[in-house]
Amino acid sequence: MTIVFGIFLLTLLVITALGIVHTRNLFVAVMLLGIFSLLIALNFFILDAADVALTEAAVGAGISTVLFLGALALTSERERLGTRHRWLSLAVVASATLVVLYATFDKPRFGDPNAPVHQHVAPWYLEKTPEYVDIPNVVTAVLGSFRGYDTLGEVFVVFTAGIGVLFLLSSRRGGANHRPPGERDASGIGLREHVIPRVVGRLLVPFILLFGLYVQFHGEYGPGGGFQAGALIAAAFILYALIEGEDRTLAAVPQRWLNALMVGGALLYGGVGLAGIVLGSNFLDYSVLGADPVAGQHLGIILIEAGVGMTVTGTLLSIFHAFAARDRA
Amino acid sequence: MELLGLYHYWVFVVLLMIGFYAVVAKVNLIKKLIGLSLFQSAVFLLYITMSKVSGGTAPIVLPGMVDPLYSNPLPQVLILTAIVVGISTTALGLGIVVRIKEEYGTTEEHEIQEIDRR
Amino acid sequence: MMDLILDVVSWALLSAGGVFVLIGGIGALRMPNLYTRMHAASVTDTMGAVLVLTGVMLQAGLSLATIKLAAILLFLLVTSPTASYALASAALLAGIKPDAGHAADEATDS
Amino acid sequence: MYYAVTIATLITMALALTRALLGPTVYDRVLAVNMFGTKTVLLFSVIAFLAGRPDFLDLALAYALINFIGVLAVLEFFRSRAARRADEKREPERSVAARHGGKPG
Repeated sequence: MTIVFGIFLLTLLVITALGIVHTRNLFVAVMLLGIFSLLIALNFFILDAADVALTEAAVGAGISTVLFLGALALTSERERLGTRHRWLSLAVVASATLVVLYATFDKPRFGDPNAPVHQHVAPWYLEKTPEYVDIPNVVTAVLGSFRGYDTLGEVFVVFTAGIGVLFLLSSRRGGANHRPPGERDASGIGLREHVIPRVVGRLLVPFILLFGLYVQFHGEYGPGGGFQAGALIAAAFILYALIEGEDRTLAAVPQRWLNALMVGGALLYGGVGLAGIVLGSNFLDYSVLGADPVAGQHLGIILIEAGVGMTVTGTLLSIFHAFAARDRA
Repeated sequence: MELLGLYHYWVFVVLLMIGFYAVVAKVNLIKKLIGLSLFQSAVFLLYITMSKVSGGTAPIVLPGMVDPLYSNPLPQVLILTAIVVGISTTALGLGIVVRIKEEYGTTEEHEIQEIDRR
Repeated sequence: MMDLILDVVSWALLSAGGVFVLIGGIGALRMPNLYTRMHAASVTDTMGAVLVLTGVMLQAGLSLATIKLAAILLFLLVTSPTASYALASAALLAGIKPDAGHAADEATDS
Repeated sequence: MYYAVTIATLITMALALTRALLGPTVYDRVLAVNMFGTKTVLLFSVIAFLAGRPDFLDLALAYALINFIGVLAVLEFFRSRAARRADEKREPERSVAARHGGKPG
């Protein structure tokens, strides 16, 4: 029965995607993208990927809408010229669709336990996690320990993207920090005049922060971990910036701290890896960090998840501030 | 029923191609980025679809479950990180578009090309 | 016996919640202008959420899940009306009149 | 009975999506997104029980906390857009000069 629900949701997903591409109003497209994100998170959940659904929830519901709207505020809301080479593009897309559709007939059927993807390393992960790492959430174990290298790479990609945005958007016009105070106009105050959203928002901020920390440190036992927690904590500060204004948020958490968080998180992750070498094992092998291998794995995963959380928080918040400061410059 | 087992893959293909169409055919740069994120989501959906095992449950061990069957954790790990990376790279793309708008005064691709030709 | 009563009550709450949710959806689609649609959507949103979540809570019994459900309910009760208020105030400030049935059409996606 | 609630929620989602696609104003679309968010929270809670994994209520909790941000972001977007338009009306020359980035720092 759940599969039928899944199929219904997938159909809605396709309709939403068509709507996104069809509309000429970019604001509408961003709103529909919000619905798309909710739908795809539900699909992930139905397909047993609770961790992924939580990530999509943390990123898609708040942060991606905020970033797209920030970019729209700086550019334009309407597509003036819709489509170029419509028929040529449609022909290319249609033929590509047919090719890929033909390929899907070779795929193993949905949910087939004998599919090749379930035969390789995955059973090993599921079987050995209790023995080597001994935490209930296998996803976190694979993410933090078995495939720690991969995650290190991803953290550095996030970090690099953050640096890229800062380079692009804090050039020449100057960010919020360099703006002379007298020049401030009405656009930087957030929603301070709207009393009700402000009161409710102030009420929510500490709970989102608390929930973010819960997700961070409960990630070994339930859905969660550094990526989700980083996005949630960033979302809490973004909410604060929306209701109280940019300048107060930057006064509470200055850009310096955010830079330190970005760099510190990546360094913490790399440092844990190096500690493995120093203590006589391989890079990112946490077994030597504790008294016995399992305790070492626990400590290592907690540390690298903290590093991931720090980098993601710092990067997403820096990106948000970069867009917001550009808006007012 | 046999073909219904492929429905998830078809949705993946359709979403992928909708995103692809937006990237190649739309002139507005932000619309292209939106298309790119649709494309990205389609790939996420493919991976998560492959990780599902019929009758399985999420790969988070619950105490007291008898003979559990778990879905595959590996694609989930890959996509979990890819979502956060995806939003960061989308933000980078949006940053570039904002800079283009500031320099050229437009976000429509062929107007930018015309300005470049001058 | 106690279990049966609990079950019956929670099923009643759940189905009432489902009906409310559905009515809200129909109202949001069928009402003639923005403010009536908002009315239909936001009122039933809150009521439906209360009924459904209470029904699920009764099924869950006393556990961590109930506490989480109570937290969800609390946050929904606080945020959902606020969001409706914020939206209505934004629409009003943008010049969409509540009384005119088809005034909304003039402001299409501007 | 969980099934009944789930089906009702799914149908409502389809209705909300129709409203989001039809418009006609942007506010209707924001309303639809907001409604969709609440329905998602309900659906997450119910499906968590349907699948027998009540520990996954964290997801519903996340959405209950975060959904609000989207609406506030939209509100702030409208507000700053109105402020910007008022600015441009008042001082057209200055904002044109500012847009071309004439002055450094």
